[in-house]
Amino acid sequence: MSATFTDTATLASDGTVGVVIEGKSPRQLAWMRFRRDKFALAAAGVILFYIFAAAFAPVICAVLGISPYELDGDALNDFGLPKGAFGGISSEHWLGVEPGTGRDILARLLYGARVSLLVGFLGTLLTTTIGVMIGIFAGYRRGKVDAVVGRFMDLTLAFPSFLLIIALTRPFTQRLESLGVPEGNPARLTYIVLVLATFGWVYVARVVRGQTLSLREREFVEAARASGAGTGHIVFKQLLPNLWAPVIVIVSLSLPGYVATESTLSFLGLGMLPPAASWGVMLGDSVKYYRADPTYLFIPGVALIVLVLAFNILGDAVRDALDPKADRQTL
Amino acid sequence: MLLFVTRRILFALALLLAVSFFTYMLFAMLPADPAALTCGKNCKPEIIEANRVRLGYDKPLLEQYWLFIKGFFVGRDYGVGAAAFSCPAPSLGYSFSQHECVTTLIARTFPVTFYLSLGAFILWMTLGIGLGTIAALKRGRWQDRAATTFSAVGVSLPTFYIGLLVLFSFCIWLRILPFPSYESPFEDPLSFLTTMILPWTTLAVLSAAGYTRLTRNGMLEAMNEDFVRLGIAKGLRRRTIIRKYVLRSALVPIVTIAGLDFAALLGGAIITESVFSLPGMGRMSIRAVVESDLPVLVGTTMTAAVFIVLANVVVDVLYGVLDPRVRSK
Amino acid sequence: MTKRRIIGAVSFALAASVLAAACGGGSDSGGGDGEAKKGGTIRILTSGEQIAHLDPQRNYTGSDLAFAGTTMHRSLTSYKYEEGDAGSEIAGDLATDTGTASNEGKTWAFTLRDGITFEDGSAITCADVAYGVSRSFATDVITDGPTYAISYIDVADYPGPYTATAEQQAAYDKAVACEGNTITFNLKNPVADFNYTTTLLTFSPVPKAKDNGEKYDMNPVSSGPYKIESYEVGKSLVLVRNENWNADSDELRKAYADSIVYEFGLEEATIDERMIADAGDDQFAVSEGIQPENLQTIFENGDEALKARSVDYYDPYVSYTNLNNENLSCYEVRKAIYLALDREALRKAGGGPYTGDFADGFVKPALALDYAKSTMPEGYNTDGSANVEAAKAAVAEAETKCPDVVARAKSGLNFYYPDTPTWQKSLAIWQDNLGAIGFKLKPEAVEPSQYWPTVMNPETDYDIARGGWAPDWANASTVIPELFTTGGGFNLTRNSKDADYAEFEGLVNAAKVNLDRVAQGKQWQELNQYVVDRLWALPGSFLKAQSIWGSKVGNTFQWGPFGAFCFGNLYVK
Amino acid sequence: MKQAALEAHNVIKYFPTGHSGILGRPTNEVKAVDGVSFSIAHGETLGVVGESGCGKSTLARVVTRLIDATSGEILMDGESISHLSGKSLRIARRKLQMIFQDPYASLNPRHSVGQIISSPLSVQGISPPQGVKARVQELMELVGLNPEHYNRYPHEFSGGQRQRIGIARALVLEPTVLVADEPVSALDVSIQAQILNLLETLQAELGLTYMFIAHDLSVVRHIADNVAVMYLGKIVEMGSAQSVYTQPGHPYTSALLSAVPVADPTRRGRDGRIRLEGDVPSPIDPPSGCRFRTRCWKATDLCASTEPLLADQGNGHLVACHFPMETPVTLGNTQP
Amino acid sequence: MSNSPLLSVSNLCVSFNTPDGVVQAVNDVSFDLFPGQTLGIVGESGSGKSVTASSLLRLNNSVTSTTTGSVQLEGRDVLTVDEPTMRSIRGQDIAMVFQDPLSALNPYYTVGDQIAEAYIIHHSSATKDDVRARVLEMLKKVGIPNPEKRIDEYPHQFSGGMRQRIVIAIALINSPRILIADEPTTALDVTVQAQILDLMLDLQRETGMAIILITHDLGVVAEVADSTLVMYGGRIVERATVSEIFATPTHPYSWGLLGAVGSLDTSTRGHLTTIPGTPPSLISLPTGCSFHPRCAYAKDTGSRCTTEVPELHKVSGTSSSSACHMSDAQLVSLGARGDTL
Repeated sequence: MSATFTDTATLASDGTVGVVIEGKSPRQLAWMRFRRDKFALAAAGVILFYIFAAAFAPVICAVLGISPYELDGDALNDFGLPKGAFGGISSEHWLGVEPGTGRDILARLLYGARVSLLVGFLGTLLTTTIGVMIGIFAGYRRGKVDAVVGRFMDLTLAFPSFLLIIALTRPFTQRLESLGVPEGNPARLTYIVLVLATFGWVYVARVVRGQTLSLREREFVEAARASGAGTGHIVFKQLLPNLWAPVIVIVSLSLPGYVATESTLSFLGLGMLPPAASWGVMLGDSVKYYRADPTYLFIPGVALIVLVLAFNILGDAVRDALDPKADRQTL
Repeated sequence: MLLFVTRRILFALALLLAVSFFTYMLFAMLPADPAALTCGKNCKPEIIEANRVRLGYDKPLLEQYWLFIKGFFVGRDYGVGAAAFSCPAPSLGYSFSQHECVTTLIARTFPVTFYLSLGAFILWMTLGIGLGTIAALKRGRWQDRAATTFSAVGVSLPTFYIGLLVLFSFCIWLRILPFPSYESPFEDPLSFLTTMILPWTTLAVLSAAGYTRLTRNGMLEAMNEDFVRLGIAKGLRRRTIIRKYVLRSALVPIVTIAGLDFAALLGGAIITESVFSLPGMGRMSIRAVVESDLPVLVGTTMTAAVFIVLANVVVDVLYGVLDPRVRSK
Repeated sequence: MTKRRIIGAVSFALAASVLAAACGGGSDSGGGDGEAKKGGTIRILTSGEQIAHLDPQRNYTGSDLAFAGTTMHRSLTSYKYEEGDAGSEIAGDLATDTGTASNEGKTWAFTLRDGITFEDGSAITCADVAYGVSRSFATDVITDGPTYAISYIDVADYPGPYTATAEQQAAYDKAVACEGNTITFNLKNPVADFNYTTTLLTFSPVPKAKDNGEKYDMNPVSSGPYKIESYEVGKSLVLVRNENWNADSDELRKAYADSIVYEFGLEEATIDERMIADAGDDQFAVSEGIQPENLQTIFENGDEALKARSVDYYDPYVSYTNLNNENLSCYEVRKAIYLALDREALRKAGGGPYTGDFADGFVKPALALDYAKSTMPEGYNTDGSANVEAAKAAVAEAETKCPDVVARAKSGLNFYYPDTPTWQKSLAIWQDNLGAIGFKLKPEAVEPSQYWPTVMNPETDYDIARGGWAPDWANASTVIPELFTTGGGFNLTRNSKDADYAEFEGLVNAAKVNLDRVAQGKQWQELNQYVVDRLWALPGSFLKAQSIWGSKVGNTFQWGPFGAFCFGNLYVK
Repeated sequence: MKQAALEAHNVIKYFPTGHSGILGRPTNEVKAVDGVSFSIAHGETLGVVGESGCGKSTLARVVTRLIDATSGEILMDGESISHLSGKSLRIARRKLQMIFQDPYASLNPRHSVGQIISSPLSVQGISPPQGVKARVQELMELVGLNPEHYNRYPHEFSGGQRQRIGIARALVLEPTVLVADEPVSALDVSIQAQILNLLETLQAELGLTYMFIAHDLSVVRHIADNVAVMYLGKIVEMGSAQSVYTQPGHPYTSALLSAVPVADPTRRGRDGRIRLEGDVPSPIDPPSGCRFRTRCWKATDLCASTEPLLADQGNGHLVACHFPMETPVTLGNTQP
Repeated sequence: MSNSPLLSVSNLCVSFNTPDGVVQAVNDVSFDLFPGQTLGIVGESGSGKSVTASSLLRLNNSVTSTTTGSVQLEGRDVLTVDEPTMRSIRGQDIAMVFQDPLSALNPYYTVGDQIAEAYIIHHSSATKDDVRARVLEMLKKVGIPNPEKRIDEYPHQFSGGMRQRIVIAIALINSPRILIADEPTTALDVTVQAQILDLMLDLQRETGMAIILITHDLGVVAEVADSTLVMYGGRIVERATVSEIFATPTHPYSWGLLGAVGSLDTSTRGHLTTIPGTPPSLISLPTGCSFHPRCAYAKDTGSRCTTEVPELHKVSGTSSSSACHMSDAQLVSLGARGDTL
């Protein structure tokens, strides 16, 4: 064989065009496509900004001289409502103060972002990890394992999850505390994350299982088995890298959902305990001030919308970047 | 097909039995003491103990569960002497905080939840599929962006926030609608509509989002199918192709998810019912949580589970009806 | 959860002149302009899911008593349906007068009126009243109601009518005897004001044939001008006219409205907004309690019409903070906590001055005979601000006297609070204030409805728990013993191991049997000071409450004894 | 007869199917491979042809132990590998590798070429003396890839090149037997030829033994020494390529051969073309007796009642037919 | 064969805008199709043959693709007529059969409905019974056994070959004058392929329609086509009658293709000729003749092959046309040699 080959381009057998860019890994390719989407870049920027703000909340607050816990009765009138227009926005309190206590809203928003993002990220991480593991296992093993996992999923899905989450908050938080989780918010947070994962993994597992079922039929999995690979190698080395695309999409869509769930629990008084701030606590509290202090209502809502929107846009963009369908028929 | 349905139903029954067992055990492990709760404020240990015996909470857990299951089929008696009363089958227990058999309570609150869910379902399917279709047909254009952004915003906000904003906006600020005050649609249709339109909208905005996305992606997927090309090649009108070819195949998976979502709603429109003061099952169950009213909690959980499981069966069967490939298997 | 529901007992507020229990016919007064007229529907908006109890023997909170008593259940006696001081006077209701005491107050007799009927038209007999009272002995079924009948009536081991043996029933029938139209109560001890006790609906009649125990709560038989048309928990209670109610037999109830609708399960914010908006049917509505965030809108936004539809008044309650004296067995530590509190900030979190006035004890000034201004601990700032210096000094003193208690306070005090938004904010203030003197809090959030059962459980290890109390009638005998003796129904201070407790209990018992009302009042004043001096509990506020009503509702005065509307006499303008 | 490199004895593979009944137990079996025996000598190529659903791909997977046979024995160099598991199976796999049909699906899109080709080494825990990278690059060179493309990803290669990657991966463990399952059917005509030539060159250079599966008769004709024709899970004819193609004994083989379009318009409309009616029956419920009888123009009652066994027609050319085409029937010889 | 073409394609160019650049899928393609003719278009993946076919029915994505040139169908330019006219052309004048018969059928409707649908669009006045009768007739014609029963079955209940028969029934129910068959047998087994090809030829004989057969299989062309277009890199590189292209191919690419096809008759072990390299990217086609990087003769013509796109021209001495810079004589002599590479 002396022929030389030119690596320029190929046409896939179905006639769609796939172009080859020299020396790019699939990840780099996705990144290139992603970079072209300005909306997505903006969304990523917003999310990074939030993460940054949350991570450095203590530093930012120290620089601005504000604190999420410091009471400022002087900023409130006799009724406990902020003095001045727009919820007491002033040079001292950039986003105004909380009615009733006079705590700084910006500081609470920053600290609240830590809780909300923590719940979102941890919940997503745990849910996704469990879901992916079980999903891959069920999909790869098929047969009896799959059947057992399937029944278990049916059982999990048959419970009205939200009702149970609410009903079990207090007892399970106490149980966690008795198991040694630090009392108060660490236990609450642990509970929320655990319970989200308890009911959430099924949705991830279903998607991953489906993907795995089709992936495992791909010949590269057979090729690995033919070379003597065991289940561990196939699951972690062969299947897992190919599941990132669907998993990332699930993550980007479920993370905002977890942030919203935290806030709903807080609205019901089952979220973070005072004096800790979370967006949910703020949203739940602020709704009452619809008339008396609309600024307070507006700020955490907007913060949440912007974050969630950013995640959605990012999720879509990442999916598009990972899984480009070059030419869609347009009717 | 008949065999398939039978098998499916049998499995569903087994599943429900399992759910009832787990639910009962889970709630039995809660620290709340039902005997103490029925005892009221000025309660003494003797009375608590007497109550415990009277209500059967002194018995081993498994026996309690057996009584619960038995009660479902043959009814159950409560109280002693002149104050005795019974909850006829299918009994799910008796709520001492609401002074009613749980079955009666559910029978009363369920229709509200059902109408809420049904209306919201119709609205969100219309909205979701409509927007999804527009987004798919105008892929990449502003209509697409607008529809997907709307869906993202909708799905991102907590129910209570949207609900209260909508409520305040329409009932206080704009004064377009009166405050919600639930009436049965058969007694006062107008009041029913003006009360339900906001909760419907709230739930629809929340759920439509996902369906916009599903419809859009499903349609885009379907547009790539060869049979769509063949449809065009036949000389079919664009509208016909979209309806019979693209939407039809995009809708099959949507129907299944929608069925499950609808069922989930029947068991869990908790926040919406609270915000809009609807006397439905969701609000009753959250109240049961607050009051540790275990019989009601078990009852509503079981009812919700029944609908979720039932929806699973219906969806499976429906899948067969909608997709001939599944039907003949 | 409204404040009202957290606080938990029947209330009674009293003006100085009340004790002269003059009888007299009711006269229409107060609550609006124009003549009262018949017809229309009155609506009551509430966040509650139901009336706690409609069963007369189980009904025991201020507003519920006011509602059920004025519409459905007649008792032997009643407070007059009057605004102001007159409203605290009692009158015969089912009974022709306010009863006759004999045997040094150990026997009380009431004669029933003619023409009194149940909603089915059958006459109310003495036996029906006696049966009703007997039900309250069945404490396993008839829960939550007042237990005065049990503690007063001279019968032993009577388990209530459902499970009583023939002998037990016979013993009861002897203690509560019927003779024609006259019902006679034989009491264990003299009770001078037993006819105030009989205003409680415990003394309402129940037809034995219709009694179905636990379930009676949902369908009690009316003896008043209204009966239940429909009752759906979480939705509404609709009362319509009871055609068999004989107006001639009732001097109190006017029954202006054709129907009264209780709307349950509304969001608190929604209620306020509906009341402020005053649109449609809400013009005929009343609502008790205004959210703190709306007080400014209603009272100080210059909208006079709105302000005129609302009221800000002292309700019968006193709020205070219970300290677990077994854990905090050191006066200096308790004092340090009290002085460190920024009570002004706490009040702001609850809505500012509209929350109430800083209390100097546990007896409200309204109980004029029993109230005297207390001497507060040294360093107490009357303006409500914290005195951190004095508090720190107290801590320093405590370090030498009781270092282990200080150590406990520094490592964390168990702070049990009802998990409501207002309390979440209050907690933040507590933590901040105590932090200033080096004390720490371990917050324990408790589901509001579970709050009292939780803290009243002897196994709950709280250091700090909240409290609120109102007298059952105008005597501090329904306050001081209830709150601070071991026999009291609401003692959360766990003070029985305090060195001074035995002495205190002796003084209380002496006061209780003192039949000289003025001298007794003096004793209550001293006992109040006794508690303040030891800070077994920390006084909070003499509470205020606010209510609002629609522009087309008349007779909207706040009825003193209950701190609530006189619901049955509300009318549509 | 010298020791065969790869042998199969009466291999059977049934897949359970048709879940029904209340408990959903399988009620039927797909008889995908139903009693197949063959042997391949060292350095030779057995071509297996048949239409879709005849069981040839299942056979390839059973032979390579990717799926377990229901019964039957697979032997390599005379030693059974049917009952190996764990480590011994892993070691046995070094000698028996596979090339797959779809060059798009058989390479993990997330792995670089280097990773893909070296993966069997790491799985087997082998470290080649010259180093992994050098070994991989050596192989890349061998199969006609630019060794500098070590770090590239599959999507950067054309179909033919990908198939070369797949071949390199199969060779990295230095196997003696390669099972190739339709290795060129997804490729363009001009590329097919390149790959076939490469496989032939490799066989010559490395002394490999091939089991070559294809549905395209002309491809098999090109590469195989011996040919087995499968129909509904059974081998119906087997013999040297020359003999099977020029003197097909089984009516099905004849039909198959005559259905292949010939790139010669002058032979259009040639006589004696056999056109089969209908479709292949379901392997769940194959016809009784001779499985081909439902489509066979020669079938008689005998075919329905008695299953014809593979019989030697001379020169080791085996045919399973009661009425073989124009060749004398020699009875007595059953399966090899 | 009549003299006036039924369909006349000239200078057809189709390009697609993709995120990665413009893909020139079809470049300057011209050909005529006569009534009753079977035209085979041969090429490998990405040669532009399928895009050419779908352009004739305007099936390409109207947003991302640009089509120029003209496709004349009896005086109407298919590329520019309005949408209603186009709809009436589709199915009635030009019908199409796709490669994968399973995905080409809508899984949710019975095959009867799908065939009927194609008929009703163009026969709106037909009664229900008429339609059903016509569908049954069609099913019979394409060789579906037991059509009365199978008319109400769904696509998945049919085997691959039967499905392709149904697709053909859909295509032919309106008796179109042109049938475009895009790799109609690629997904089918060889024995079924033979059945389908026979069926198409039978139906052609019956109706006199013209067929454009897109395929990568020279064998299929040899079996059924009258004339052939060979496409490479979006262009036609050779046009010839079937007998000529197999006897005397006149383009180096055609030589390669023919050489690469194995034969059943003789073993070719070790002798299979190949075309080196891989097909080019349609985004960045090689300059000049797009085949030149793989062509053994490109060096012989100096730099022309790398700079100048060869015109498709008639090769003297044959009736074929070729797009190669080599002289006609060279082409003829090399082509006639058979074994050319």
